[in-house]
Formats: sequence, C-alpha cells, structure tokens
Amino acid sequence: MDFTLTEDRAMLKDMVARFVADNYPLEKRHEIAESTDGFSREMWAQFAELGLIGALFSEEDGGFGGAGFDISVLFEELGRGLVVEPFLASAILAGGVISQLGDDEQKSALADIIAGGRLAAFAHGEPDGRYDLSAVKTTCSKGEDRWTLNGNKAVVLNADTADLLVVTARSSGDAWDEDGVCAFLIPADTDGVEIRGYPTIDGLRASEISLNNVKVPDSALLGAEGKAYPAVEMAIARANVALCAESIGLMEVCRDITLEYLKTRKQFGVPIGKFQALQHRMATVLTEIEQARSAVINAAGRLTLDRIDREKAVSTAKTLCGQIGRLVAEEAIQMHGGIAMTWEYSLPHFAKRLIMIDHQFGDVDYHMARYIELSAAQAA
Amino acid sequence: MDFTLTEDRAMLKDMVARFVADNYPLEKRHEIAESTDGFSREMWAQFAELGLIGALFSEEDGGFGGAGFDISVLFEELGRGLVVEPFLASAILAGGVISQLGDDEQKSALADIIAGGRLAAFAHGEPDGRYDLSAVKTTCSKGEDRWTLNGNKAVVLNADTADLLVVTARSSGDAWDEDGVCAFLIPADTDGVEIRGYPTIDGLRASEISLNNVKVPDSALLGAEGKAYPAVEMAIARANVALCAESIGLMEVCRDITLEYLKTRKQFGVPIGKFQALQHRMATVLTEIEQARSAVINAAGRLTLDRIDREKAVSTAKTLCGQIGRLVAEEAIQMHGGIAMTWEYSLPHFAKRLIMIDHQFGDVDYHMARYIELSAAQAA
Amino acid sequence: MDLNYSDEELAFRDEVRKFLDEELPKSLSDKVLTGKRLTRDDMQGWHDILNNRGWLADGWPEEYGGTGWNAVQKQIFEDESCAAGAPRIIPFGLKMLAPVLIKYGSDAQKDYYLPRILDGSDWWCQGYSEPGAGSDLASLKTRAVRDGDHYVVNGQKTWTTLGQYANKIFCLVRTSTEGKPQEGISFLLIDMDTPGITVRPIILLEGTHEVNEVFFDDVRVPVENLIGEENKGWTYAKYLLTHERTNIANVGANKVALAHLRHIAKLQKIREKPLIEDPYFAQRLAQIEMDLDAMSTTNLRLLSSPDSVANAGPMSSMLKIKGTEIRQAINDLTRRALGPYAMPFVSEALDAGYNQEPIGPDYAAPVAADYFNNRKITIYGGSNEIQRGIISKMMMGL
Amino acid sequence: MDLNYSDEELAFRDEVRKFLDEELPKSLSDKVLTGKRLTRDDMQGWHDILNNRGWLADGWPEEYGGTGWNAVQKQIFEDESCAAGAPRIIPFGLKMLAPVLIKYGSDAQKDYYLPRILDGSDWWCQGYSEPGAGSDLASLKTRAVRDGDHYVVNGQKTWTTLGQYANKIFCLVRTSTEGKPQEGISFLLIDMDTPGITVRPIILLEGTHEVNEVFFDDVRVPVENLIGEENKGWTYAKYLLTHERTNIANVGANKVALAHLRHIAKLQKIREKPLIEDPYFAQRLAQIEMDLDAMSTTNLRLLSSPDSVANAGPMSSMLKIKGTEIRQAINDLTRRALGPYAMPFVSEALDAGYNQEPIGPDYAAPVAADYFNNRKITIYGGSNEIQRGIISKMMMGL
Repeated sequence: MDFTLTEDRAMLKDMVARFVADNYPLEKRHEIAESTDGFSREMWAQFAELGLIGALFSEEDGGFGGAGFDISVLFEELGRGLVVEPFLASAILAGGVISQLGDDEQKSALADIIAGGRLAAFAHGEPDGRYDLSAVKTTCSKGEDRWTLNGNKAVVLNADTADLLVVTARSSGDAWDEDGVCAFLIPADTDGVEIRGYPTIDGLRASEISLNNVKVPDSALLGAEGKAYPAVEMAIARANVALCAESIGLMEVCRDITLEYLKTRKQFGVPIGKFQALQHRMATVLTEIEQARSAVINAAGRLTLDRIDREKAVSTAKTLCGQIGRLVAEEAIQMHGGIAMTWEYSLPHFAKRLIMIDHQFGDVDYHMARYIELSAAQAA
Repeated sequence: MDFTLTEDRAMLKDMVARFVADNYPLEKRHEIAESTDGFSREMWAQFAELGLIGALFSEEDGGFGGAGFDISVLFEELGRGLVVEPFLASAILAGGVISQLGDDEQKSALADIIAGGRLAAFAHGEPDGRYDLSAVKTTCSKGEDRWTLNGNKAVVLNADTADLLVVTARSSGDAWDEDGVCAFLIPADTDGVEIRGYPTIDGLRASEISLNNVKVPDSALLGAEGKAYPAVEMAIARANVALCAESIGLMEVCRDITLEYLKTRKQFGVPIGKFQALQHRMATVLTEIEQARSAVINAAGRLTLDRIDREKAVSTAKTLCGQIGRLVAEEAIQMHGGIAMTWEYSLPHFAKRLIMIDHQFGDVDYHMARYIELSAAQAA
Repeated sequence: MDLNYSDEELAFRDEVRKFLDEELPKSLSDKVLTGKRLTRDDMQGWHDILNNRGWLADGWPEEYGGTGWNAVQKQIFEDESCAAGAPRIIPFGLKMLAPVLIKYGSDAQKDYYLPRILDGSDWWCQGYSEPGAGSDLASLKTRAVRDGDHYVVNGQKTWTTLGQYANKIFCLVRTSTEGKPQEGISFLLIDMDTPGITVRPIILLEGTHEVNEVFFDDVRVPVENLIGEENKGWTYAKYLLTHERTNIANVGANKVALAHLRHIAKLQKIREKPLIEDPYFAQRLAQIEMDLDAMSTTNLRLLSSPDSVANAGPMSSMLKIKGTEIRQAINDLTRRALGPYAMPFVSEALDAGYNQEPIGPDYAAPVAADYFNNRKITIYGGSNEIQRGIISKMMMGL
Repeated sequence: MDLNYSDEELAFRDEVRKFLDEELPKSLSDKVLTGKRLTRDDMQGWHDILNNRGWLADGWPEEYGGTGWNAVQKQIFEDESCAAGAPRIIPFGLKMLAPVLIKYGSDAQKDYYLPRILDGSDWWCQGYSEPGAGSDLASLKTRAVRDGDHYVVNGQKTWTTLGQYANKIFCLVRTSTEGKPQEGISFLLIDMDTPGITVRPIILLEGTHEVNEVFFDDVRVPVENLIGEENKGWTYAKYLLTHERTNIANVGANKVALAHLRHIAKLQKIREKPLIEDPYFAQRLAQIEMDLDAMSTTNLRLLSSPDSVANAGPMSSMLKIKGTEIRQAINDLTRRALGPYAMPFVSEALDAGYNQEPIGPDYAAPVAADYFNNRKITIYGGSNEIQRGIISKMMMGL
C-alpha cells in the first residue's frame, strides 16, 4: 500500500493547478459558461496542448495515462477552477466507449479527440431512464447494410457542440435488459438527429436529442451487436470517479473560502470564526471532506478490480461525495449568510456545481440502492 | 380546535404529578424495579385507589376516562417518575382487549383490574414476529368444548406476576394473515403455561411464555373465532399512544436535568452552558421535543378516527418520538459527559427507558414502513 | 383538547373556499402553482382583491381594518389560500411596518399610513440590514443627523426585498453613537422618491432579481417621519422581528409545496414504477410529512396557547427554525425527484408567456432554482443560528 | 498510489494469521466474539502470549522491544487480531504510559518499568480525570507536596478504568498553583499498594464495574517516581493523549463489530425474510459499511502520510471523532436489529460459565448493554467536543 502520488501525477497536478489559477479566474469562467458554446474552444486547444486530454487515455489509445488516479488527479484540479470544458463528455464518456469497443477505423477518432480537434458526446440517458444504465428505449433496427435509429436522449452533456456522437440504442430485449444495448459512433450532423441545447443551472451545457429514422452504416456500430452494456457501465464508472474527484476540488474550495470568511467577517465585534457553534460545524466539515477524499481514492484505485468490487467502490464514492458535498455546500452558504446568496460572490458557484454533481450519473439514493444490490449479488 | 386540557384532566395530571413526586423518588424506583415482582404491589394498590387505573377505562367498563388524552396525560406523568407498575400490561393491553371483545362474564374481570386486585398481561408477540401485529404462529385448535393452545410468546410485559393472561393464537390462515387470530382470557396458572420472567435493561419485567397443549374452555375465547385482530391493533395503538406520552415525560426530565447541569457544571472556569456549541444543540433538543409533543397530541386525538387515519397518526407519533427520544437521550448523556455514564446518577435511567421505548410495539423503522404502507393503501 | 374544527370553524373554512373559488383569478393561481415568476401587478392585484373583501389585514386590530380572526381562523385562511394557489401577501407594509405603527406610531402616522397600506397607495420595503450589519443588526452605521426639521440620512442598506417596486422604505438609522450600539438607533419612514436615494439590484445565485441595495446620499427626511422616540428604534425593530418570525413558519405554503412534491413523485418513474413507491424515496417523503404534520400542530398550539405573548420570542424562534428546515427538506427532495432533469435551467421558461416546449417534464423548470433560492430562508429574518441563541437565552437562561 | 498489499505485506498477513491460528486460545476468542465479560486472567493471558512472540509493543522503538512495524503492518495486525477474536490489549501501560516513559523518562525509569510492562509484572491504570476536571483536565486539584525525598499526595481521581486490577497508577498531580493551570502539573508514578490509597468502584449505567474512583490520603510517593521535570507534566500528558487518540480509531474492532452485525442481520427475520434484505435496514447497514470503508483508508492515509507527525493532534482528533461515531452507529443498529429482544437483560448471562438457555437469540444478551456502555467512547479520551475544538484551533486557526 502506498498513498503518495507518483512523480508524473504530482507534476500533472501541479501543472493543471498552475494553469487554472493563472488562466481561469471566476469572471472568465462565467464569460465562457455564458457563451454560445458553453465552453471556450481556445481553452480547449490549450488544455489539449498541455496534454490534459491525453492524460485520460492509455498509451495504447494515444494518450499517456488513463488510470483511475490520472482521472482523479486531473478532475480534482478542474473542480477547483470550475472548468466547464468538455473533458467528461468528450474524453471520459464518448472517448471511453470508443476506446473499449472501437475497431481500428473507429479508434482513429481518438487521436482527434485527444488533440482537441474533434469533440464527441455520449448520447445515452433517456427521458424516462433516470439514472439507470440499461434504460435504453431508443431502438436500432438493422436493414441491408445500415441501421435505423429512433428515440430520444436526455440531458446529454455538450452535445450541441459535438462533432461526433456515441449513441446507444437497443436491438433486442426490453428496456432495463443489459443485453441488447448497442453503441454507434456517428457524425453529429447525421440526417434525422435533432439537438436542442440549453444551459444547466451550474453553468454547463446539455441537450435533448431526438433521433428520427436516423440511418447509419454498419460501420458505425461499436463492438458486437447488443453487447455494449459492459463498456457503457465502465465508461460511467470512470465518469463517476471523475465527478467525485471534481467534487473534492469543489469541497476544498468551499471550505477555504468559508474559512477565510470566518476569519475576516466580523459580527458582534469579533470574527464569526470565534463562535464555537460554527467552529464545531466547521470541524465536522473538515473531517467529512477527508472521508470523501478517501472514498475517491478507493474508487480510483479499485477501477481495475472485478466488476462488483469496482462498482461497489464507485457507488460508495458517489454516495459519500453526494452526501458530504451537500453538507459542505449547504454549510458553506449558511455560515456565510446573505453574501453567499449573491451571484457576484464566488462561493455560490462552487456550491451550485457541488450540489448538481449529485444529478449526474446517479444520486445518493441511486448509488445507495445500487450498492445494496451489488452487495446482495456478491453474498449470493 | 382547542389545545387546553379539560378541568378533569388538568386535575388528573396534577394529582399524578404530585403523587409521583412525593412517593416515587428514584432510589425507591430502583428498589421496586429490582424486587422479585419488578413492581410494588403496595404502590399499585395506591395507584388504584387514586383512580389512575380507572382513568384508562371508559365509564361503560367501570372506569372514568379511557380516551386518548386520558392515556397521554397519565403516561406522561408516569414517564416523569419512571414508574414501573403494570399500567401498560394490565390496563391498556390486556384490559383494552378484554374491553373490546369480552362478553359480560369476561368483562367482569375489568372491575378487579381497575381496582388493582387482579393483574393481567397480554401474551401476543412471538419469538420470530418482531413487531408485526399479525405474526401469530401459536395455534389453537378446537375440540368438543375446549381449545388446545400450542406455541411461544416473547417479551411479554409483566407476565410473571399476572393473574390473567390474554393470549392470542391462530385458528386459521398463515402467520401474517390478519384473519384467523383468536384471543383467549385464561388464568395464568393454567396447566401447560410456562412463564420465564426476567428483568429488562430499562428496569421493567418481561417473560418468555411457552404454551404446551394448554387446554382452555370455550368460554375463554374473547369475541368471535378468528376475528380478534382489529381489537389487538386498537389495543396496541393505545399502547403506543401511552408509550409516546411516557417518552414525552422522559424527554422533559432529561432536558431539565441537562439544563440544570449545564448551568452548574463548570469547566474552563465557566458553566458549560456558556459554550455556544452546546447552547445550539440544546435549542435543537427543545425545538424537537415540541414536535414530539405535537405528534403525541395528534395521535391521542385521532384514536377515534377511521382505522387508517388513526394508525397513521400513531405511527407518526411512534416514529417521531423514537427519533427525538434518541436525540434527547444521546445528547443529554453527551452533554453531561462521564457522570451520565454512572448508575448512581439520575439521568441515565431516564435515558435508558427513553431509548428502549423504541423496542416496544414497533421501532422507528417499523412505524415508518407502516406509515408508508398505510399511505399507499389510502391513496389507492 | 380537541383537534377537530368546530362547526363555526368549518363554516368559516367554507366561506374562505367560496371566496377563493370566486375571486382568485385562474391565471394568477396557475402562475403560482406552476412556479412562474409574478409581476408587480400580479402581487398588487391579489392585495386589492383581499382588501375589497376586508380580508387583507389578519393581524391588525379590527378598529384599523383587521379581520379579528383568532389563530385557528388565520391558519384556516392561510391553508386554504395556499392550497388554492393564492400569491403570498407582500408583508413589508402589512405585516411588518403596520404592527409597529399600531403599537408605537402617532395618531397622525396611523391615520395617514395604515389606510394607504390597505388600499395599496404605498408599497413598503425594509431598510434594516447593512453590508456590515447582518446577524449583528445593532452594529448598523447608516447615519441620520438632525438638521432643523429634517434628518439628513447617509449610508447604505442591503437585502431590500422587492425594493425595486417600493415607493416607501422604513429604515433603522443611527442617530447617536453613545452608549451601547442598540441605544442610538431610530426608526424612520422614508419616501423612495426623495433625492439622494439610489436603488441597485442584487442578483441572487440562481440569477433572479429579488433584493436590492439602497444607497442614501444626503437624503432629507422630515422629522415627523420618525416613529416613536429618537434613539428608541431598537425596541420597535425587535417588536417587528418577532412578528416577522411568527409569519415565517409558513405551514400553509409548506403543505402546498409538499403536495406538489407528492404530485411530482407520482408522475416520475423509477424503473417503470412511480417514484413514490420507491422505498428510499417514500421514506424521505414520509419523514417530511410526519415532521410537517407535527409542525402544523406545534404552530397552532404555540400560537393559540395562553402564554403565547409572554414567550413570543423563543416560540417564534422555534417555529422559524422548524418551518424553514422543513421547507428546505421539501425543496431538496423535489430537486432529487427530478433526477437528471434538475439540471436544465432556461431562465425565460419561468416568465409567464414562455411558450416553447419545456425541457423534460413541465414541472421541472423552477425546481433546482427554488432549492438554491430557498437557502436564504435559514439566513434571513434572523438566521437560524440567531434563533438558537434566542432560545438558549430566553427559554433556558444559558 | 497503490491500494493493494505488496508481496511483503501479504506475507506478513499470512504470518499473523498463522500465529493467531496457533496461539489464540479458542476459549478466549469465543468469549470475545460472543460478547462475554473477560476476567483479569483472560486479558493477562493474551498479553503474555503476545509478549512471548515479541508482538506486544507495536508502537515502541525496536530497542525497547517494539515490533518495528510500519502503519500498514500495524493495521494488518489489528485487523487480523480483531477478526480472529483476540481481546484488545490493555493499553494503559503499553500504549499510554510507555510512550511517555520512552520520550521523557530517565534511563533508570525506562530500564525498570518498560520490561515490567512487557512481562506483565505491572498492571497500570490512569490517574488523569477528577470529579471537577473532565474535559478541562488542566483544572485538576489533586495535590502533591514535596516532603524530603517524597511527595505527599492528597486528592481524588476518577474514571480509572480497570483500576481494580492495577498495581500501579500514573497520575497528574498539582505541584504548584502559580501561573496558568497547565503550568503547575506534574506526572507521578504511584504504587497502588502505598498506604492511603482507596479504590472505590463506579458502577456504569448498564450495571458493570469497569471504572473506579481512586482516593489519595497522605500518600507518600518517592521523588524518583516523578517523570521529567516538576511542573512540566502537562507536556507529557498531552503527548500521551495524542497517542491515546491515535489508537482510538479502532478500525479493526469496528470491522469485526460490523461483521457481527451483518451476521445477526442475516439470522434475524422480518416477515420471514432475512432482516438484511429489508430496504430500510439495508440502507442503514450500507451507510455504515461505506463510512467504515472510507474511514479505514482515512486512517491509513493519515497515519502513513509524511506530515503525520506535524499534524498528529488534529489528525488524531478526526480519527477519534469518526471512529467513535461509526462505532456508535454500529451499536445502535445492532440494538435495532434485535427488535423486542434488545430488552431482556440478564446480567449473569454475560459471564463465562452461564449455562441457562438464552432469552431470545444467543447473540442478544450483550447488545443493548453494549449500546449504552459505548456512549462513553465519545466522552472519554477527550470528548468529541474537545476534539472539534482542537481541529478548529490547530487546522483552521479559528
């Protein structure tokens, strides 16, 4: 056992931290988030140049990392900067599925993704599906040498700026069957693909997508027909590690802003940090953040284990980070008082993102239930 | 709507409060609880004389009360005194079933119960039944003019000193069917009834009972064959109102002892009540006790409503009193520190009883689940 | 003890229902029940309807136009109004300033201002908090210096809710720096049109404009606009805050919000089954229902108890704490109920007249924003920490 | 970063398992795993077995007979020992006094006392708390007055765990009343056989005798029994408390208690199904599992991090808080798991040799008593409130 970062990862961490601190102040982040694209293509190019997208892919795929701890180190720092660029959508999710299922031809897209030249998005969740990974009702039926896709996709991150979409659809079985889920890699401008983009409350961009008789060639199918589920599950496990690590960065920023405020804001003639009730609550916040960090380390390190142990660790991390993230966000706002309710102050933007992470790829209740199911399956 | 006590109940409350304060100091209570019977026959006679047992029965049954608010007023004061006499076992539970189902002959026992001359207990719960009201596996089979009972009863309050037992058994159906539950009123010394008494951790007495080919006459059957369930449910609803009211008394004693301690115990040169962290937690304790009290008022007042509304109110009260009782007990101990861990101090005895009430007739989880089921049934 | 409504109470409830049925515009209740933003005219319109019926001032003595209702009647009115989708009554003039005027104002002030509050001539806002004086209100710095028959006011107020619509502001100002901070405060009524007043919007974390900063630059206020005595304003301010906290329990509004959550939970599906049947969700929902059921009785019990006046401070603190905690729990669970559809946020969708197709279910649009916006309720009107301090001081002597 | 055991660590674990398999008496592990009370001989016996193997002193430097294990090895040993049902090692001499002796004791003291701790010649108990000095330890009043080459000690200590078995006590005593309360405290080693010492049992709320009061009435203690310098005892005391807190995380014991809870939850039935399948119960259990899984990593991470020495105070405070909270959650849920059978309490059933049929399931007897008894863990060793104070002072500068 060893709890120190490798030298490479320590360097990566420092580099991202420095870049974000120097180039991504909060006003700039607001400007970027409110732009039409919802992110900055210029920033994206710089991130690519620094190798940050590549850090999320294995050497085999043309990257130089791709392990759980690479994800967690990078996303923690992205969280600290409230970075909105599509690392999750393009690299972890779409890139992750292509990497697992793609043939050589399809995988050639990875080079562009890593270089930042092409953007991809992962159109998987559906309007009635909530967080369930196998809730695919979108259909794909096979004709002579092409497939026809019909259905709807919900809250797809960064789809409205994507060049490529990884779309899941069902060739057999009922919704909630794991078997029968297919994945396709298609250009986002394929006929019949309608994308309606919108902002999210925490400053990201997402889209509703409708697929109306979308015709795609056989060569768009990723992997074997109906066998995409395990790759989807794995990509989302990695996405959850990324989100949990991002939440650690956010929690620590919320903590630091609040500590600073407690030391400087005076009421009743003393800094409010002198009030014992707040001190004790803050001590709880600090203690719990250490717990969340441990859970993320466990999940990142266990990504290579068997499916059940891997998924249990991921669900543990997402549950604890959801619970503790909410505690941190709500306590930080409450201890600040009114100032934390205002747009022009920094804290609420971190708090909003921290809360909304619970709505991506499974909230506290979903992951708790999933953990219980996995435990039961393991015991059986 | 009216939230003031009637004059009669206000007098009852005062009388019990005064009697308990004068005659039931904690050392005496310990002595009584540790005696062979686990209660004092002398006290019981005095309680009877004061009319306190009668307050739990309607005029029709020879009492002078019996409504929800009579129960709640009395048990709150009994809680304050940590009174161990068998009000719950003899009057509310056994007496309550007899009152609902008994014929004139059987009901004649009520006069003795009210006068304190005879004691009754309610042998209903079973070793595998947990808190489920219909979990009756004890069988009763009918012969010529008598019944034969076989089975086991668990954690029966005050059975080892009872003269009479109300025993439930099943004449048809499976365990967990409401239909098929019978109740019998039998002498406790009937052949084949084996009673093993023991103390409980909170100072009460309970028993395990085994019924081995117990022969009882037809005349022992309470009400119609297989139709006792509604009366059992009602008796236990009233028992839960009693327990919740008792818990209010306990909570307020814990609160008052703790407040006194916070004002007098000094650490770091000041009374510990000057520490803001404790002040804020204590404010929460006070606020929550008001919530618990409201829930008990609601349950006591709604005992006369339709079954579902009645049972929802009871489950709400038992859930909230369980949650808040635990909060109060644990916070009171923690704020005291070491002294609260000792037998010779008063607080822990109230705290123990407060915690263990959750284990009688349904804990927080049981009543939460029951509430949800009842709500679903109501919505359907 | 009797938890049932008396015949008179039932008759009153029917009367309220009939009134709401006949007088509350459907277009308005639709907006309220779907979480759309209300305009100034929406709020003022409902105010006028209530005033016409004589049901506007439920906390005023009858001689000034109050309803004369007891605690149970007030609760019935609140429950029914909320359930029907009536907008909340803007409280600044009616529920905050008016009690102060009635108790401490001069006859001239009462005669002039009270009718104008009722008929809508004046829209009041509150000038209490300052950037450096939040929980510690007594540290306020806005100065009022006597100059002939005027005060000259300089300083800044903040968190002025709906100040953008107001023509009047009641202010706490410092008229003396001697003695304890509480001792040099006065209570002034100020016309928002007076030269030297500037109103600047504060945008909240979810992007809305509800509150404002108000700047005072040599603003001349006639001395007859002083309430009571100079330097005694702290007494009046505390009286007002106690009244504010009593209203803040918000039982009726919480019941409606909970009903809306139940409605959503029946429509949302989890693995093809209604979310409301999911055991974890059901448990969270049941907990809130139980808490609110008890809270509703706590509210009535404390408000109608004979010692309610003596204990008004700590009792209303308990109501504030528990009422706001329950509301935040409802907001939180509603957010969760939506799953991924809590994320989309198209601000225009909250304005009446937005006619594009909603993103996700039609009830989704305001939910996350409401969750964030309602973080304020445990902060304003005396934060819940301040309330806990009041309870420990006044009820426990700690 | 690597969460897996290295080959060396795996080999060590196998060695530990083999040792436990061969050396831990079955009669002893049965008692531990079924929650029976241990006798003095039980505890001393296991102490001796460990000492024979050289595995007793895992926190001591090797030169004094320590094991030389790193943080991971210590955790492996703790996990395996707990899982096998080994009794906890009585910490007063080994883990509390010894670090102080090693750091601050004279050579003569080290040479004399350390071997006697290892070989069991001395059973130490702790004389820290007093009736008026609990969380505020520095306010202690037990006086030690110099008289020739002795100190004369008068006063009272309390919460002296297992003092009834001890032949030695280490005490904080007041040797000066000048300066701050912390400045006049000294650290004395006292023989329990000295005339003037009286031990009186304190019975705990569930009826057990674990702790004692110790009275000192003109007790004469040789001056060579002073540790370090007179009036510097507070420094040594704090050093000891930090070590105590580090041990208090109790990850291994918590894992065993959790496994026992899972075991019970599989046997208990709710409507004929195992309790562990009940969604509400499963949720509470999963929460604890998750918390403990993270806690276990927090523990290793903080103990093995390079700055562990610098931050020893606040870090061990975090471990104390979280470790005790998790343990109490386990005790609470175990109690609930029993349903009505949490109530029966036949104290004799907890003594070895009790041979009557159990009331209810055979695992039920100690459960409620354990819940109540373990309320102490958030109080002793510096209450969790004191720990939160340490965190806010040392990590946050508040």
